[in-house]
Amino acid sequence: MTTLLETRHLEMKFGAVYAARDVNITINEGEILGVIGSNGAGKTTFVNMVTGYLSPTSGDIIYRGNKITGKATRDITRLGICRSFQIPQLFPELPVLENMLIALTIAKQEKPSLFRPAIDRALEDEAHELLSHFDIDQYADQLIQTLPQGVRKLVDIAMATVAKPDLLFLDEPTSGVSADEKMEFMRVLIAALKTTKTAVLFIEHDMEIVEEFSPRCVAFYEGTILADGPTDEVLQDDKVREFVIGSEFHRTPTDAAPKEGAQQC
Amino acid sequence: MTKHLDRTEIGLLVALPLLICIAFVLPKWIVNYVHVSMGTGLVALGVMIQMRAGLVSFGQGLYFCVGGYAAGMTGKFLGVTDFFVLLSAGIAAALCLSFVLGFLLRRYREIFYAMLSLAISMILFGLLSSTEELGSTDGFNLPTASYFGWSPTGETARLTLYTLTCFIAIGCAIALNRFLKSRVGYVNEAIRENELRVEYLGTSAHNAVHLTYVVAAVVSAIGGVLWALPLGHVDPEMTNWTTSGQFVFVSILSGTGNIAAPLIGTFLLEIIRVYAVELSPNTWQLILGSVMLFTIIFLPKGLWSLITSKQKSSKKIGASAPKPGE
Amino acid sequence: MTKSRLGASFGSLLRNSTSIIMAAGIGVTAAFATAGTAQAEDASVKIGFVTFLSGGAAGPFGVPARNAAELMIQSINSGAIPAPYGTAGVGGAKIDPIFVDENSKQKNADYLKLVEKDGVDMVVGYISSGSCKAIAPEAEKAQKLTILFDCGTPQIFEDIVTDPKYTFRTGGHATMDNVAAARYLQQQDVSLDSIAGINQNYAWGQDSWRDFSQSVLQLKDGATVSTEQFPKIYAGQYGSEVSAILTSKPNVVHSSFWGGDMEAFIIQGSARGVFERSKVVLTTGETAMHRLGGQMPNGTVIGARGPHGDLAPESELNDWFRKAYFDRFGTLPTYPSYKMAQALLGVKAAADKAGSADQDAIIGALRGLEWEGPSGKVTMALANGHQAIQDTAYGTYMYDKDAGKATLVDIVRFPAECVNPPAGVTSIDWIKGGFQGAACD
Amino acid sequence: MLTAIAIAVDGLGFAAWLFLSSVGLTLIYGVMRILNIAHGGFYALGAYSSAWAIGLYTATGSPVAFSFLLIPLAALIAGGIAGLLVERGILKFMYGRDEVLMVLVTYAVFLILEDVTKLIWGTESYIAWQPAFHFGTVEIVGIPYTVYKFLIIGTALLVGLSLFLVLNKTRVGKLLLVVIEDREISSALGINVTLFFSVTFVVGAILGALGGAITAPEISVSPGIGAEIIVLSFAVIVIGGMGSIGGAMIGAVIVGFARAASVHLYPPAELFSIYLVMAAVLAVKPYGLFALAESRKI
Repeated sequence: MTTLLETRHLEMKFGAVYAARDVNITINEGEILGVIGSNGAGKTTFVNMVTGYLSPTSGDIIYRGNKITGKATRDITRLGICRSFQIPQLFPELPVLENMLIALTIAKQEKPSLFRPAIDRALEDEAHELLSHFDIDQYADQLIQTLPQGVRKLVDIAMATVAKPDLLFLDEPTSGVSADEKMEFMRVLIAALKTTKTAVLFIEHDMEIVEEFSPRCVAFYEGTILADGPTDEVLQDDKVREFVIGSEFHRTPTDAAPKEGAQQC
Repeated sequence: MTKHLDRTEIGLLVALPLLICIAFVLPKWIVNYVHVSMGTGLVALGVMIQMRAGLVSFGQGLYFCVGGYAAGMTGKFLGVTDFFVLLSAGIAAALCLSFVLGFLLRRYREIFYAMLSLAISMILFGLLSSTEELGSTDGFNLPTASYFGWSPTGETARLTLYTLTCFIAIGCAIALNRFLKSRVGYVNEAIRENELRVEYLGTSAHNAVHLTYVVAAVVSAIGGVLWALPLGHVDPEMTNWTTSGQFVFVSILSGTGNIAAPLIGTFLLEIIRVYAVELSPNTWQLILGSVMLFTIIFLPKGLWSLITSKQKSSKKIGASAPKPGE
Repeated sequence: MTKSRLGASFGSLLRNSTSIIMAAGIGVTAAFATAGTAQAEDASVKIGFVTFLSGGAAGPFGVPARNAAELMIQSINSGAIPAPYGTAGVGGAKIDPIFVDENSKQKNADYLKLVEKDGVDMVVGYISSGSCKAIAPEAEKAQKLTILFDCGTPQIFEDIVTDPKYTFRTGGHATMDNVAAARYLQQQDVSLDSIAGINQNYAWGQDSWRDFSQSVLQLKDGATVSTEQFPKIYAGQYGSEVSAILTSKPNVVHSSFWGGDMEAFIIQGSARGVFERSKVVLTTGETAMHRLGGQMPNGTVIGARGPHGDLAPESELNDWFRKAYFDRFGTLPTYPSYKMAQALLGVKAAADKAGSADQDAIIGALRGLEWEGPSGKVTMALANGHQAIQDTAYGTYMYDKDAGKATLVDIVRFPAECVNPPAGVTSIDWIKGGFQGAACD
Repeated sequence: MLTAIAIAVDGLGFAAWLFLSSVGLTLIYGVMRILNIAHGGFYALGAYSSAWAIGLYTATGSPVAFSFLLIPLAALIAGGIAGLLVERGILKFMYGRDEVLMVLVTYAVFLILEDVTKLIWGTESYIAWQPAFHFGTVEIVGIPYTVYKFLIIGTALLVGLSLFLVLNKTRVGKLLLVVIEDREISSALGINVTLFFSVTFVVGAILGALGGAITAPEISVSPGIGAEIIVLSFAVIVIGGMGSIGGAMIGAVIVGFARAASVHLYPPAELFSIYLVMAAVLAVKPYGLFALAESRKI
């Protein structure tokens, strides 16, 4: 298997607080990887750093053998790393279809013309097809702001896939999706993503989903990696059981620290 | 195929001969308001395309003024009277200035974009107001335009200029309609809605804003030239914040839904003002303010929404999928 | 498919345009309606009056001018003015006025609307020099008699319209205000060693200061400029400027401030002793003297942009005008009122002379005309008989505390030929050339 | 040295007036996110009513000392009534609308207020110099300054301090800070946001009127003064950071000193000194000196 992404000693400091410390993760092509950890453990910070939203205090991010540390978000996207968001980042006053069309227009790296219509029949068909993949084509004409959270999550993820990324980060894809729909939701999602050879890293709080969909799992705690390995082993790890899975139900004071709280949402 | 011309563009093309015809049908004074409204309307268009990206320029008068002054100075100091040279001078000046200033402004959003554009336009206002060579606040007069060596006078000159203005204004409107539907146009919509996502989709919001700023500047400068030539006069009031403010108000009142809206809105507002002044020369601002207030309360999406809401209801019956961007 | 889409587009376009076309239609019908009524009456002459009715220039200039217009129209129509203006109407026709706010972004379009839609026979107005510069060529193009009654820039007939046919200006231009101010100070033996200026940073202020300072430099060898302040128009707060003037210790402070700016400067300057430490000359001070009363420091040199207001010579006409104005509006007329009255009397004199209110008749008679206004003789001497010249005067302010009355003392009159450049010479060349050809008794 | 002292005193005097004239604007923006152009209208109303009241009062020949009371009183009544009418009568129906649209609404209100002012007081200017002259002058390095100027500086400090204390030391103030921080959360917490909006708007209007009322004795109150103050106070609060009271104070001081310096050192630049400063500050600090913290999106 070829290494797609590798981080070396990644560190992120907000004032005196470490949001990430010595984070070393390797992701291979086509791999599916679940990330667990309590709120404020540094999961989103990790994604933010790799996708260029945050510049790490120190450490390196290597993508396909090239250093991408500190590059702009848009450049990283063009290299084939995309992401979805915990809170969907969409164009709320526009219909779903137009959201997708904008994403598609931007993703086409053709020479842009100032005065040629960017959108034609073919592009619309492509957008509808993408929406069908995620089973949300019936919402195509509705405004984002009128949609339920679950559909928004799917649109958000669908938008992240239009550029046909090699590596896709999903930040809590099932948050906001009701408990009994979560499994079905993930099934649709993973099925849609499996059609391509995309490597997927998803952040998840529900251990059942992690067990079901990802063969490998990484556990974060207070900015560091607690465990990294096959999912069943990680979930059995004592430290993981104590600090991650256990703490899902009672927040420690550090978790409520405002800096990190703001970081999460 | 209609693939290349959307409804708005067909409408504009149909409007062109009608617009030219009214010069022969309607009384001269109304034609005159139509004429100057095309100039200021283009500036409102410039404001409107920036508004599509969520950016409100409170200093668009800057390019209105740059266009007018560049044309005027070309006439005054180089003795050129050719319409197309004067127009090119206005465009070139706006292009250069906006390209440079764009590097600064593209970093700003919301009220800060508004205030910074205002500050820059007011600096120009200050500079022009204290330049006696350019007539200070009184400004200076422009020559009567000639066309490739042909120098019409009197009524012929007026009609020639009017016809050309119609062509250029409609041409600009169609070009801008295309611009709004181009890739950059869609990126702008996306910037207005969620700039973070735009960056994550892999394109530079800064570049799109910069480009839009330049396009808006050029169209405003064209407006400035087209406004100044029939008037034969420019003064720094063109870049004063009150002038820029009016452009913003026209764009909001007309609505950003359609490219024709600001052009029509400019003219309508002008006519409302004329009648308000006639009705009550001492308190016309009160009437204008009330009209604006009622428009905003009852038509928050601008006057154009009167038209689109009608369309939507009729469309429901046809049950065709709404085309995006129309 | 193409066709049907096109058809649909047309249909919707037409439907959608209905409201717009209707709105425009209403406008057009209204336009024709008013134009029709205007043509029906022929014993009247319709005059468009354009002055500031809103904004900062309305209070000191626009409204007093409009008031004077209203008074004069009524008096002319009823024949209530003393001789030689005792006949009713202008050339037998009654004046039918229409007032327009000069505070507009589309001055030219508004002008054309007056001419085309309202069908006025002439336009009287324009206070700001910027307006005049824009309107003068428009008037020539529209071939409509247009009388500029107040604006001050000398450029109108020097650069803008060098061969006027339809444009007249019945007031003197600003050069004479400042030349006369300099001459007055010299005659009153005020030291001119060091002068300071505080003028608004726009054409009027810049021109005024340039004319005044250049005149002083001509009149007094070795005069120096201690500070030149150019605050923004309508700034209102002059604390820093007053400090700068006080620290530079000039003998004379010149200001062409007008309206609220001037009054604010008088209050802030007098409170801090500017008027005691230096001789202050206010070229438009007359508009404020009755309003400020005791608040205007004694000894201030005051002008009225011509021999208007308290500087006007005594005459039956002047007495009538002051009384009629005071009776009607409760205040004494200031120079904008005088200038408006002067313009309308000029029109009346010309029309009466020609015996007709016809445009060509008035133009023919007004060219080179000499008539008596409330402030004395006016002659259309310059620019082919299209630009008036007039004597001017300056005086020194004195407030009679017991009577509670403001007066002017040491009034000096300057003949028109003394403070105006001769025909064909631009103002600034004339001043810098040492006032060649000035005839000052 | 003389010039430096003069610049300092003049700058401070100008800054005090600027602060009083713009603090209401920044308060309203901070709490309601409305860039209130009608602020200029409130300023003019305050100036007119104070000049008018002082004129009526001094005409009776009563002691001038009491006329000082008329200034805050005029601001309170004029600003209070107008603010309440505008908020209850118009803005109330507009909350939640687009920020830009609100600018337009307040512009329309401003146009209406301009003409209403003209209908009430006419186009003649009003002069009420008595308070400005009452205490005479003090000399600083040989330049006389009116004592009234220092009263304005004192008032500005007092207003700034009171606002600081109210916002930071009282319960209501702290709740208001919560509203400023996050409107949605505060209404979820059961804070009556609508009431806060009403009160803030009226207080902002009164402060705007106070700016006009307190400077009325120094100037000639005439039509158009409201329009002048709008852009000036926008510049001040943009420099300081929109919505920040402390920022408005710093912004006022910066603009005040910049203007005084240009008057003393290079007068022709006075016309655009303020905009130059604004452009310079924004080029370095894009969101003003004390921008309100934006909560992170992701």
